[in-house]
Amino acid sequence: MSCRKDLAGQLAAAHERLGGARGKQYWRSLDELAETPAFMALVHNEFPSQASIWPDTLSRRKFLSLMAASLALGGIGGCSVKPAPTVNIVPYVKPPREIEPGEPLFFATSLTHAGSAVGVLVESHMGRPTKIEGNPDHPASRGATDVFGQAAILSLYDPDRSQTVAHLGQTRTWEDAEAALREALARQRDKRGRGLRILSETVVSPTLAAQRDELLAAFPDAHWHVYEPVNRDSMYTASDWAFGRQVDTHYDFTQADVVLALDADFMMSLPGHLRYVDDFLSRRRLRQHGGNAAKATMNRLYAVEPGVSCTGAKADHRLALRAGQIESFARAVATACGIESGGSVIGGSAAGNEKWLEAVAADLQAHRGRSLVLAGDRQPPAVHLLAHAINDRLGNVGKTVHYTDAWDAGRTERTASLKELAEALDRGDVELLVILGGNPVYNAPVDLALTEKMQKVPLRVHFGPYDDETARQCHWHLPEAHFLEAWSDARAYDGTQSIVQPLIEPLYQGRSAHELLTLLAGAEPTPGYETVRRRWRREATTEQAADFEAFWESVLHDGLLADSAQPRRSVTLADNWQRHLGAGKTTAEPAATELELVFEPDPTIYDGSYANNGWLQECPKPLTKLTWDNAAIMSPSTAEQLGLAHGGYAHGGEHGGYHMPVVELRLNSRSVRAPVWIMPGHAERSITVHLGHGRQQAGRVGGADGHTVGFNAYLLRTSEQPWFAPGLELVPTGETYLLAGTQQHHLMENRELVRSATLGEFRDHPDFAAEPERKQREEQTQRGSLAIATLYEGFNYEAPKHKWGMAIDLSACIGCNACVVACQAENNIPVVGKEQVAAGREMHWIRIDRYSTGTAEKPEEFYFQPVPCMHCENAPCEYVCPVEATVHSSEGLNDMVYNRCVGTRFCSNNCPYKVRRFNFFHYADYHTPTLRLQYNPDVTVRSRGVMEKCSYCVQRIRHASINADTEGRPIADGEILTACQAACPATAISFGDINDKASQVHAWKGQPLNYSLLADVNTLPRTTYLAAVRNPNGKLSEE
Amino acid sequence: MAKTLEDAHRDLIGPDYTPVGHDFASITQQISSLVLRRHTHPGWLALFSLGNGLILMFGCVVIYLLVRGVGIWGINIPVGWCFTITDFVWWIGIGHAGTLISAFLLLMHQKWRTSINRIAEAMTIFAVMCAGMFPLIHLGRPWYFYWLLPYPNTMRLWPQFRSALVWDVFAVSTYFTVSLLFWYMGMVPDLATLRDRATSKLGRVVYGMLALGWRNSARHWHRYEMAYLLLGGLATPLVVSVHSVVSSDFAISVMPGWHETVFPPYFVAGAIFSGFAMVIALCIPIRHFYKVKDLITIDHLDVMAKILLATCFLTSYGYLSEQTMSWFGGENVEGFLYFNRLIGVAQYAPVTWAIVFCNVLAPQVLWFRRVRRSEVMLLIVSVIVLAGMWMERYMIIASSLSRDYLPSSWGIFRPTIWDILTYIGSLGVFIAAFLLFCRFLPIISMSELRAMLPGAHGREEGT
Amino acid sequence: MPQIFPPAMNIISKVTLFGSFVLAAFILWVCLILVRSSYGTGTGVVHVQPVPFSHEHHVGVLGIDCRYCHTSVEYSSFAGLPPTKTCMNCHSQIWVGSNMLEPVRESYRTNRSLRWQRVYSLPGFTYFDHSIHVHKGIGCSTCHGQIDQMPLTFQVPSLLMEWCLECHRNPERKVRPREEVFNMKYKPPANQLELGRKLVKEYDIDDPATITSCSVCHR
Amino acid sequence: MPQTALYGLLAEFVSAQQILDATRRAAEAGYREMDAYSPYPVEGLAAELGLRRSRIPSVVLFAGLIGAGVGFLMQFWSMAVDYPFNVGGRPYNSWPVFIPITFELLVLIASFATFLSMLFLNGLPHPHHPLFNVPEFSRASQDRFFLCIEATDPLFDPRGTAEFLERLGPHGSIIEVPHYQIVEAPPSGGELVTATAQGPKEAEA
Repeated sequence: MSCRKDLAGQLAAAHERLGGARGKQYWRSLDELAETPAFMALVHNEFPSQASIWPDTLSRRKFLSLMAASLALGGIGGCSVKPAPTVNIVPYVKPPREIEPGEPLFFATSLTHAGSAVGVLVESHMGRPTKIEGNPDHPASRGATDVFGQAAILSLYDPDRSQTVAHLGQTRTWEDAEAALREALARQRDKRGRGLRILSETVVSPTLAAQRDELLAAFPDAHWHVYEPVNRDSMYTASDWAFGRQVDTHYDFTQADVVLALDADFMMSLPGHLRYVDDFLSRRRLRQHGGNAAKATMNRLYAVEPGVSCTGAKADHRLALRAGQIESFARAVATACGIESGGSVIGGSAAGNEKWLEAVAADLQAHRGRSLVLAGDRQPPAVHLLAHAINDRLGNVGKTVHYTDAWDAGRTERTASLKELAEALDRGDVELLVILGGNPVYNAPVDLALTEKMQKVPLRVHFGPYDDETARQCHWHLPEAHFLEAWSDARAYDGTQSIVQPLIEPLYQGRSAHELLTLLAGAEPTPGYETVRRRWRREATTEQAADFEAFWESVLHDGLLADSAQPRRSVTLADNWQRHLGAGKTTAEPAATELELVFEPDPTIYDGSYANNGWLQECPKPLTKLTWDNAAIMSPSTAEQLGLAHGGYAHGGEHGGYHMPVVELRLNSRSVRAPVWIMPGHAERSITVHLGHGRQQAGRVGGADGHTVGFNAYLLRTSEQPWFAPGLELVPTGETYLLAGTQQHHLMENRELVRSATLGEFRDHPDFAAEPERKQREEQTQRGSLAIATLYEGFNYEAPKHKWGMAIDLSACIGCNACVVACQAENNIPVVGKEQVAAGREMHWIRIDRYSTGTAEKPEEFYFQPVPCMHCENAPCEYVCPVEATVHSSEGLNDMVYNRCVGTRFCSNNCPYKVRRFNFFHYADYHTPTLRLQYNPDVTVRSRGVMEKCSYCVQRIRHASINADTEGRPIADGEILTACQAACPATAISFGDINDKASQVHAWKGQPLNYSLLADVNTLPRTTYLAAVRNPNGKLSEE
Repeated sequence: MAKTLEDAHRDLIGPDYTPVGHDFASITQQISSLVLRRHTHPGWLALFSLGNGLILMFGCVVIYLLVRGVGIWGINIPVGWCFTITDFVWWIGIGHAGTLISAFLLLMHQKWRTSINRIAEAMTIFAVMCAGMFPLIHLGRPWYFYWLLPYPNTMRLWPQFRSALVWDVFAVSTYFTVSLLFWYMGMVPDLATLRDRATSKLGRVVYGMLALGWRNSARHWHRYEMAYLLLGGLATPLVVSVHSVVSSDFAISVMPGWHETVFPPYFVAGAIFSGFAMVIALCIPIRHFYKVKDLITIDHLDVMAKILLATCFLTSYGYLSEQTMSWFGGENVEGFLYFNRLIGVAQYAPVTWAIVFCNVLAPQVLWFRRVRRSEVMLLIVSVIVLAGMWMERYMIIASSLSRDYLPSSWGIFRPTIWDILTYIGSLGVFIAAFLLFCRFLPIISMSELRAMLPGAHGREEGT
Repeated sequence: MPQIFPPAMNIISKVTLFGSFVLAAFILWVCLILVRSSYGTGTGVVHVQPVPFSHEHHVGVLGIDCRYCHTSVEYSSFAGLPPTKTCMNCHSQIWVGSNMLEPVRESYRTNRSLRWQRVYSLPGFTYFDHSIHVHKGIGCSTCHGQIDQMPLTFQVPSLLMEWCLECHRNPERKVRPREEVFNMKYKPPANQLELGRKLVKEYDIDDPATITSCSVCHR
Repeated sequence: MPQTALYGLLAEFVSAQQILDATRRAAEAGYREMDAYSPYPVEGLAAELGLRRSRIPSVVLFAGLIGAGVGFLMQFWSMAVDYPFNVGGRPYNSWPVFIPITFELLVLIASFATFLSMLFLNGLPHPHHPLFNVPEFSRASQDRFFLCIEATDPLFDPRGTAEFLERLGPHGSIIEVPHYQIVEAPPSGGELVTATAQGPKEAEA
């Protein structure tokens, strides 16, 4: 769009100014700029002016200078002590349209994760993208985002992204690369591309798919392989077996009363999970029943899984089975549902769960057509097949389960495709290998020995965002542009066509895949914009084409093409489907004694592609609360048996560092060393490891030149057993390794922190949550105790216009951490690194506490409790501050004034919720120019020795109230969304004006479920919680 | 062994704090010569350079602190305070004995204060000096400390007077000033003596300046005594208030293990406890090296030991009441904390039991007269008590914070080398300062001793 | 010979002893004055600008409205600084030859921005919003002084927090009718307080307690 | 030798009892402008000199009240009047928490008042004084007691007063205290010379 074009011009000019230098040089010159005396003085200024907070150099005025094409860090003088500072201020030469200085703009685009697109809105401050929100109109988002979406903005500014074309490590230009490629392609064209192989990740972009087909048309004998380490092979195999065609399975949780998840973490990992969470919870939100508890209904979720996933943690009943046992469990369910599936009992170590099984089967059958069985991508095809069969038998198909033609059908078998390539490489008949994205050298199945085989290829080209392990194995490395820098399009999980539009000119030399493909196709390199637009024009229906410009603008505005989802297709179960359950096609039940190794994509850095993202590395894993590492995760009793136990998980568990024993994991003659982590609730004799760690060439954050983060679990992963494997040997090494976790203690020590009840109990006593306080008050009045007496009269918050408050629904929270990262992005929260986290100094303003009931050895239920600042009306932090650095605003905000803080830390000591965070060191990054571009100009960047904490996103409150005021209208409810609230896929957070009787937060706080955390400390928190309610099966719960 | 004549005499007429076998001249001679003698004892030099070495190290630590930030210490969230505040409370506590001895015992007309009050007051001054440093450096950015002082700034902001930290600023600075006045005022007549006996020009000028032209006029003595008494009267409640204020750094909070009404008396008792331990620990070597056993007699040590024992019980009562309250209070969080203190092996239980040994059990040996009159034993006991009281403050601060309301944020404190060096450095400051005092000022009040001699106030003619 | 000091010492010593208190007070007073001086605040300092732009000429003489250049002052926190294009609107016709304006033309030619020296610079932790002040009837001249009479622009108020508070504590003293906001000639009427109270009510300006809350300006 | 050169006559005594008796008899003899000097406060000596109870206590009380008042008002004004903040829901005037500082300031101001008023009333600091011209007098801060009848006393008469002092049985002879130190002995200044000459001898004795 025009404004961006103008900015493009500006930045182009910037590059000009830097002596036409780009890439590495460009960076050198930036560093030089960063070494200007003013800057150094500032960075090392130990005695700055009013406060040692660096005046946020990325504020509006600061950014002007940047946009105006000067990267000389103007305005830095703003912090010299005396005399009064002089600051540069730099206007545009020609004002770009649409940009209103100081006011943020939002653009709709989409980001691709795990093979499908999620629509997002990107906040741009004068051409500088700073924050990603979900796109409410997008079916895969509905306004929500996950940690990956929130953290994507950081990777845009990642200084470690590859900045230049490189040949054998030497800096080159695109022209050189083009020349080399043309020459090689010319040779291939003669032999119809026999020697040409292309390896890409899942092709999500229709335009790219079209370009692919054109390319293959031009080179008939060339091959295009697709590989991703985290793939859905077994699902597609199963759909082949079941229906004789490749279909995508979609679930409609809004229609399901009973859900059985077979190792399927649909809340966190399935494509479309954001949507699924919303749908699933739409059947559980008791708050929508208002006071009428008697009528309250909920769906019921059964989960069977080896490790503890968010889905399992939210389940009403969770059964911990080893991954290898789940198939036989599925068979048993099928049999119980009257399906001839062979093997009607749960064998081996799963014995003793018959009661559970019967209850589930009964419940499923009692809800024919309103039940749902899902199989996880980690499970073998047989389990998916059984799931299809059960859904079919229960008449769920077409009601809770829908099928669509697989997007890009026929190209879905990832591992097989890579195998082919490996063989071709081995045969040596590959002459030109182009790797489009992905990092196969790092994450390909180890048994394929891809790296060695690659060496036989005379010309290897890698196109990707990072100069990573794969790039190091290729002759040419071509930098790929970030999705916020390039034009493209993508398909959502349901096939909805979404647009990907850039918000900023590429910071480095990156180009988009589209541009590269035009090059491969031999055409003159055309801008991605043209390619994408051309295809959309081609695909446009007649009425769209009639006024294409308008159509195009609307697509850009919405970020998607409405109703472009794949059409549903009715499929019938092949009558001979059972034969696929025969021997060979199924996994053998692991022997009771042997250990099982289970692979899992990392909850925060996924398959390793996010390894260089500090926010994600430091984001605690939802259940283990580990940061900066992966580990061999096992249950307490398994650890006990292996002699690896430590008391940390149960009593006196510390948040911070823990020295854990290191073991060697041996699986068919391969081995890695891994620290142990103990996770109550994990299946016995089963050990989960997260993929994606141990990167060698990720970057300064994720591991490079010798230092790695965690261990590389891919080294044990084969194409035969991609997800779990029995026969694991575990050898203690006697060493220990420091792991940094933000929470270890699992139990609540019978303090009513998370208050919970079953649906039944809730129906009988809707106000159970307030019970403890009521009892206390009664006792006090009986004893005539003075506990309520005070010398002081309270403040009146009804008088001021607003009374800000927050309510958090614990029934809804799935513990996904989206709020944590969103807050980090919004509020310029620094990354402190593993050592500091281990020292108990992480900086997250909102954290998600994870508790379990029962015993640590045998936990029953898991609960998540997001804890931001409570903004207490009787704030204990305030009256102990000697300098009024934290006081109450008249609207009830617990203000934190960084520039007044002298750092006594008394407030944090006296905070019962421990939500305050302290800059023990100089955490904020003032050195890396690109990272400073990411900072939110409306939030002060805190410096050393200053306390900070959740502010209820006061910058958003101020912005909204000023806008409302200037427009002479009241602030509408929902006009202010805090960052955490906006990101939450579960809509578990509500924020607003409690004085506004019509506001959502007022309604929530009116719920009988509403209670205050640590109410007996009489802090009168403004953040309250809605108690968690579960819907267990009576048959199972009575024992 | 055969009793010395002195012992026999004491057995007959009970403890006697008057300097035996002295007259005006000899007292003057003995004490002032300690200051006025030309040569300096090598032992003094050795100790002094040790102190300065520690100060040097302390300086380096502080500079590193200012450059890097408070992160160099082991503190974290939840334990935002630890060693520095522990040291602060410990030093302040030690400071209390001095003023108490001089002021409170003055009001009580206790004779035995006379020989030791000067030493005790000096100790107070230096202890409070050391204490005062810690709140400053624990900020990590001490150059903002002045924001805690009320002055008309351009932000129109004032200190937040509800915060116990601001109370500290006023309490500690007042305490320091008043102690200093008291100490100096008590010293003026002795300074006059030194002025008159000094042989070097420099000595005469310096002591002359400090003596303010004191000439022992009866009219001056008249007002002087009144003023001294009044200062004592003001200082006594001050002592009590200061540690009560310090204790409210914790008592006004809502943290389990901090939020306790017993704290003020409990802290004051502990303060006197550690203070007397320090006085004893200082008196014993001084008796030796300065050969003033006849002025600071064994009876002085004996009576101080008795006070040590008494305050030991006050302190123990504090421990007891804390535990009982936590058990019978029925406060879940509180109860957990105290139980955890006793059994949390991975955390603070070892410290707890060490405290019980040092502060409750060890002093019990003072029941025995033989122990009270044995310098070695006394020295050992008082050092144990000093260590114990440091650990007590450490325990109160660290363990309470590490086990507060939300189990999710529990975390223990692990000291770093910098924590320890900071503490040791402050010891250096104290040692050096105290040695300077011993060398250049009269360590025992001559004028007051004179007043205690037989016939000092007439009668007993013809001795 | 015991007598150590000359008679004069009696006076000297007394004076030093009792005078030290006075001295301390005096030093404090000097510091307080210094931080408020123009040395500390930069008040009245004229910065060297790439082009000696005269508000006196453009506003005072030519009577150009503030909003012609500071376009976003009414709806953005940032008043806006005129892009070179705005200058060239006129200066492509008039004064085309003047050397004084060469930097402007050069900027326009080369597409490189003019680098002005900021005159009013607040510390970064202070968030000021023009739109709301303009909207609530605070005139330009209230903070920027008689800028229409400034050949070269300089900072008029101290920009110290105490200065902000003067107005935030009693807005009625400074608020003026909205239509007068951009009027440089505006003089507060005799009944300013009375008018002020009326306008405060009319413009719905929050009570002092609210607009002196920290988070209003510091985030 | 002019009268003005004489500050007073000084008699030296060795015991507290002697100085007490001497002072009493001098007072009975009607001398008022006199002062006794002792190396420590001798009980009753002030009474013999007819000193009234000192005014210091009232000064201190007054100062203390000032301190407390200033202390409380400072806190009240800054917390409740000048920039009232809602701090943890506490009222602007949270008087109970203002008490500690009020008390501390009471003590601080009162203590200063005590010390300074003592100095002021005693006319200290006063490093130069005629008495310091007398070598013997240096023992006033060590082991000797002195009675000095000053020249300004109406009954003072150099010869008569000297004789009167002699009758009190001083240790050694009566010493004339000159206003100004005589550096070298004038030809006809017998007394003074002896006075200064005696000094060392006495000291050695």
